[in-house]
Amino acid sequence: MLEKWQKEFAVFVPSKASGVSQMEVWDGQDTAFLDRNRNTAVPPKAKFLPGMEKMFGFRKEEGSYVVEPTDGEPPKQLLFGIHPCDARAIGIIDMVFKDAYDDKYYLSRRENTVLVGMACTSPYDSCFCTSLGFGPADATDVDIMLIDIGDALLIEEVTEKGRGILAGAKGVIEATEKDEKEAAAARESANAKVSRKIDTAEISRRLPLVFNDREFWEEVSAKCVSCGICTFLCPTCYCFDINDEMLQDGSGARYRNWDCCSFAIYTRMPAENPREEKWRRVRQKVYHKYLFYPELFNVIACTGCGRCIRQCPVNWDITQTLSKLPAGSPGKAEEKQKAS
Amino acid sequence: MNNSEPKIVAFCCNWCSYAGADLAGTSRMQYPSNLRIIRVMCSGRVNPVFVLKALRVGADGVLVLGCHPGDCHYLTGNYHTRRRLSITMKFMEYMGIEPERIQVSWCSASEGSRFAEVVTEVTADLKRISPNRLFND
Amino acid sequence: MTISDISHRKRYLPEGNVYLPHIAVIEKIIYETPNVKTFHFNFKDEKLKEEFTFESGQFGEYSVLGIGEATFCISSSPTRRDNLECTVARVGKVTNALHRLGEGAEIGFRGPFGNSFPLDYMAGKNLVLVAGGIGLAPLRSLIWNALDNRAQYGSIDIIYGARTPGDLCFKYDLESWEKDSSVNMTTTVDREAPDWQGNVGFVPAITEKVAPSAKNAVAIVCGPPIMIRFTFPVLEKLGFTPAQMITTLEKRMKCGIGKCGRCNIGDIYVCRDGPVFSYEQIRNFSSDEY
Amino acid sequence: MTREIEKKLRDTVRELLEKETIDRIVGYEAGSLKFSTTPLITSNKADVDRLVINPFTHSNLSVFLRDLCGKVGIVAKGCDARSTISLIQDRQIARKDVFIIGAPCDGVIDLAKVEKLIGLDRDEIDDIVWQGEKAAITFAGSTQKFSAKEVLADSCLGCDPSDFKECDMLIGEIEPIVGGKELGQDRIREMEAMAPAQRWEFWKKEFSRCIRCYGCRQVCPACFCDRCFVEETEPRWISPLPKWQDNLIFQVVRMMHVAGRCTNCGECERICPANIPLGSLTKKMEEIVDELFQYRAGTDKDAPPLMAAYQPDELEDLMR
Repeated sequence: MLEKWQKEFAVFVPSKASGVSQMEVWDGQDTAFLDRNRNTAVPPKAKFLPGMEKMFGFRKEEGSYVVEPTDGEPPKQLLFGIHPCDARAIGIIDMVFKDAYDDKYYLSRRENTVLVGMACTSPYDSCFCTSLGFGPADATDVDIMLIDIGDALLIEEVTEKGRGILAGAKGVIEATEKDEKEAAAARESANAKVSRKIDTAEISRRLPLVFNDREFWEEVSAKCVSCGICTFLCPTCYCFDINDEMLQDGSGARYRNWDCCSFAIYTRMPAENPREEKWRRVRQKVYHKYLFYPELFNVIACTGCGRCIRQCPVNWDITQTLSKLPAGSPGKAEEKQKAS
Repeated sequence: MNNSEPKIVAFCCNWCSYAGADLAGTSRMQYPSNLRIIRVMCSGRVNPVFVLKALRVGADGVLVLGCHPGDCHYLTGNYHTRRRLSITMKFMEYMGIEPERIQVSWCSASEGSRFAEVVTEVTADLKRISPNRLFND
Repeated sequence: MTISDISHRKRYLPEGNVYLPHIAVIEKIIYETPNVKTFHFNFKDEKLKEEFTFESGQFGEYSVLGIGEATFCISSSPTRRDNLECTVARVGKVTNALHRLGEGAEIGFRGPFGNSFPLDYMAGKNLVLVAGGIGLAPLRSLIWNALDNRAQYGSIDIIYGARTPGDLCFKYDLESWEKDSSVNMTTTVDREAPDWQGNVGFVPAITEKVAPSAKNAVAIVCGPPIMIRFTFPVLEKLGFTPAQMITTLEKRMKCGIGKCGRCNIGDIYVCRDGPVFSYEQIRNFSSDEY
Repeated sequence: MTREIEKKLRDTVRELLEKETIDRIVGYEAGSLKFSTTPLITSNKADVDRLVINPFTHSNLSVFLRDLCGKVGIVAKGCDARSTISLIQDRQIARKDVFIIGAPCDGVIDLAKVEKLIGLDRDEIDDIVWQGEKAAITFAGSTQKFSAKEVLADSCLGCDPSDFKECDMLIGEIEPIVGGKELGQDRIREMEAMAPAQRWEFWKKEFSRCIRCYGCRQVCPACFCDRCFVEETEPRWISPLPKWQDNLIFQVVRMMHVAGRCTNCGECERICPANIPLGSLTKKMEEIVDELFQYRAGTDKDAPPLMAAYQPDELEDLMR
């Protein structure tokens, strides 16, 4: 099946070939990812919002600048073995890039991509997706979904696109009732394996109350070292920076690259910086995911993939911070609201 | 051996080696024209990133020239240069850069001939190795 | 009616790929202060030159290609269409590069972005415009806009201050507003200076002294954050309600369209939802990070 | 054994806080994941009972010292104590403001190495304990033993406990490290056996994975500049874009900036999300510094920083 798809798409699969586990072009042989299906370190968002992306080139012609848009459609790609959390995350950041102004770069890549989801059967101990409204084996924002039922893979068609790539595929047989049952069992057992929990309802209730609790934020942020690991590896973090490069001949290009709210320089202006202090940056990160994003798009910008917990140099654990939120202590926010 | 003319970026201190270069020029001494001189107030100003940036943007070699040890206009600047760039040279060799590409030497204001000599030698060194393609994609 | 009621009205919206800059030519450069220049520019593309419109308070993303992009408001008035103007203080990489450019040089422009001053809301009212330093730039667009439609507004009070007489921007405009009998103009500098005959004192203090009436008035405040923070309470004392006070906020921006993430104050993105806000809105922000 | 030491540590720290010898403590507590620890920064005596000492105390806690006010007690492994001394040499903190509590360290276990060794991720391992000189790892229902060299962090293999010279108090004994100084040099020798062009190709490949999260810089106690050279814009020394060329220059220049400060604690390598073998660079830099100047970072609080000192007649053989 992969081989068939390879003719039409650039097929990406989870791989460690480069030295770090991420989505890589399938070499046509390796199928280790089918047997050992653990989530990649670098999230698949990198295939829509690359760490570095050329926006346009420019050159000088007779003393005058000419802007050269990056031409053509991005290549058609198929991402195989996307975990539900990462697929959900793609669905979440779609909203930003569609909001108000279309982001052509992101959306064109997105349109040219087929997502083949793979149920996650061995979540990490840092995973907490079940707290965010879906399980490790649920079909979220994918085109087709695969579930390992022992001797075969059960395929769920989810979208039109998904149906399209299955058409004419050999070796696909109608699922029996037994298969369906096994899939349901697999789903259940996967759900049970996710042991970390957060209470999103309680979090949404408490967050507005503790915004100005500086003491709390200083305490929880104390051990953060302000690196960019959690955000760069977060499947729902989409912030970027824009930078120009120039060659000696006066031509050059503009690129965008990942940026991160943990860096003090991120919001620094000549006169002042609204988030110079570390606790403000940590607070921003938590609030953006759990309060501001829901206010804008009605969905929490976190899918519980656990990467930020796994990869953090100091084990700064967002679930711990969220569960430690002071309960309804009337902070300044409330007073402020009362006052107005 | 290659036939192309190497491009060399030379950081010369204001007080000795830049004056040395001047003297070499006014005395009409012959030396290769491969040099692009950048004057710094003291060789101690040269941060390793200057050297790497020069190589990054296409210099084939970098030559740092300061006053002779003990003669620094700022008394100790070149001692610090010496420590800093010794580490740079050793470390870059470990990374895989040819040792010829980063060189440090001393030259006083009165040593026009020495200046010409050093430049000639460094140019010859760099002609012996291939042009800098280290940072090509 | 408050600002938030005014939806994005029909206006020129960049089409196609909003990240692509339009090439514009710098036609004239005015030295405002040792650190500030005003650039008069026009699009190279004749069609765009014709079609482009904006409103007072909107901003653009200006690039020096190969160096980068920076955000400034458009400091000219939409009623004067000869060219566009932006006023730039030299503070960083891009602004330094801009200052190095000469007349005839080309820059990139993306925009216009953001909301604008609520002209409908201000119509028929007295305008109190309080500005400090380069903060006069967005207000200048509004002032000329109002002066060109003078009949639509009541009295116009301008209170403008800078650190020293040399730091006053738009001296040519200040002169003409001073001469204009329909404008009540007050200029001040922070400290005594040789040859300075005018007011001395910080903008909030001078505002208190001038004491513009709050009756049927709108106050628009723009300047360094510290000035804004001290001016609001003064205006409140003078009887202005938070809804009557308007400002424009400045944040580090990259994309200009609410995607790159850095200009948020709570769930507000200054580039997309602002930069013009009423004090009432700001006061209700969940964040104190404005 | 560990439990006993933990008790001693907790009692000691409690006493120090009670007597107000220190205002706050920076130590380790159990992390939220298997085999993890996390920094515990507190001035509250009640939190003291959470302090732990185990083979997973990876972080170099001295990175927090510059930001903390008052007199700070730090639970320090050998390398952390040296980093602390190095900060004192650089006048980043004052000796009187820090109370170094030396913790016994047999080396920290490198979980990435363990994962590679057994082909499982850390959360799938049941237990890791020292049994004599061997690490007993229980996974998938059975226990296997591995030598110290196989499981210890590379930076620990080259650790010389005699470099650990200054602390205010020692909890337990300094035990000789398992392994030896030369063990840590293996991969440097391997690298040097390659031709220069091959080495360059190697680093080119490694640095093409770098995502510029600056994790290495942020966890490094020696990287204390308020403004890093990569953030300079006038002039812009390197591009902020994650191109391998600029990634490489960033790291190389960072190495040079921390020469004589870096104690080879191994944090940058451990936390690198792109798995770039930075330890090979820190180790080499340590070796160069040792060879050229017979200098070991953070061994003498009264010595001037390496790059601020000089000998009138040194290194002339390296000059043209």
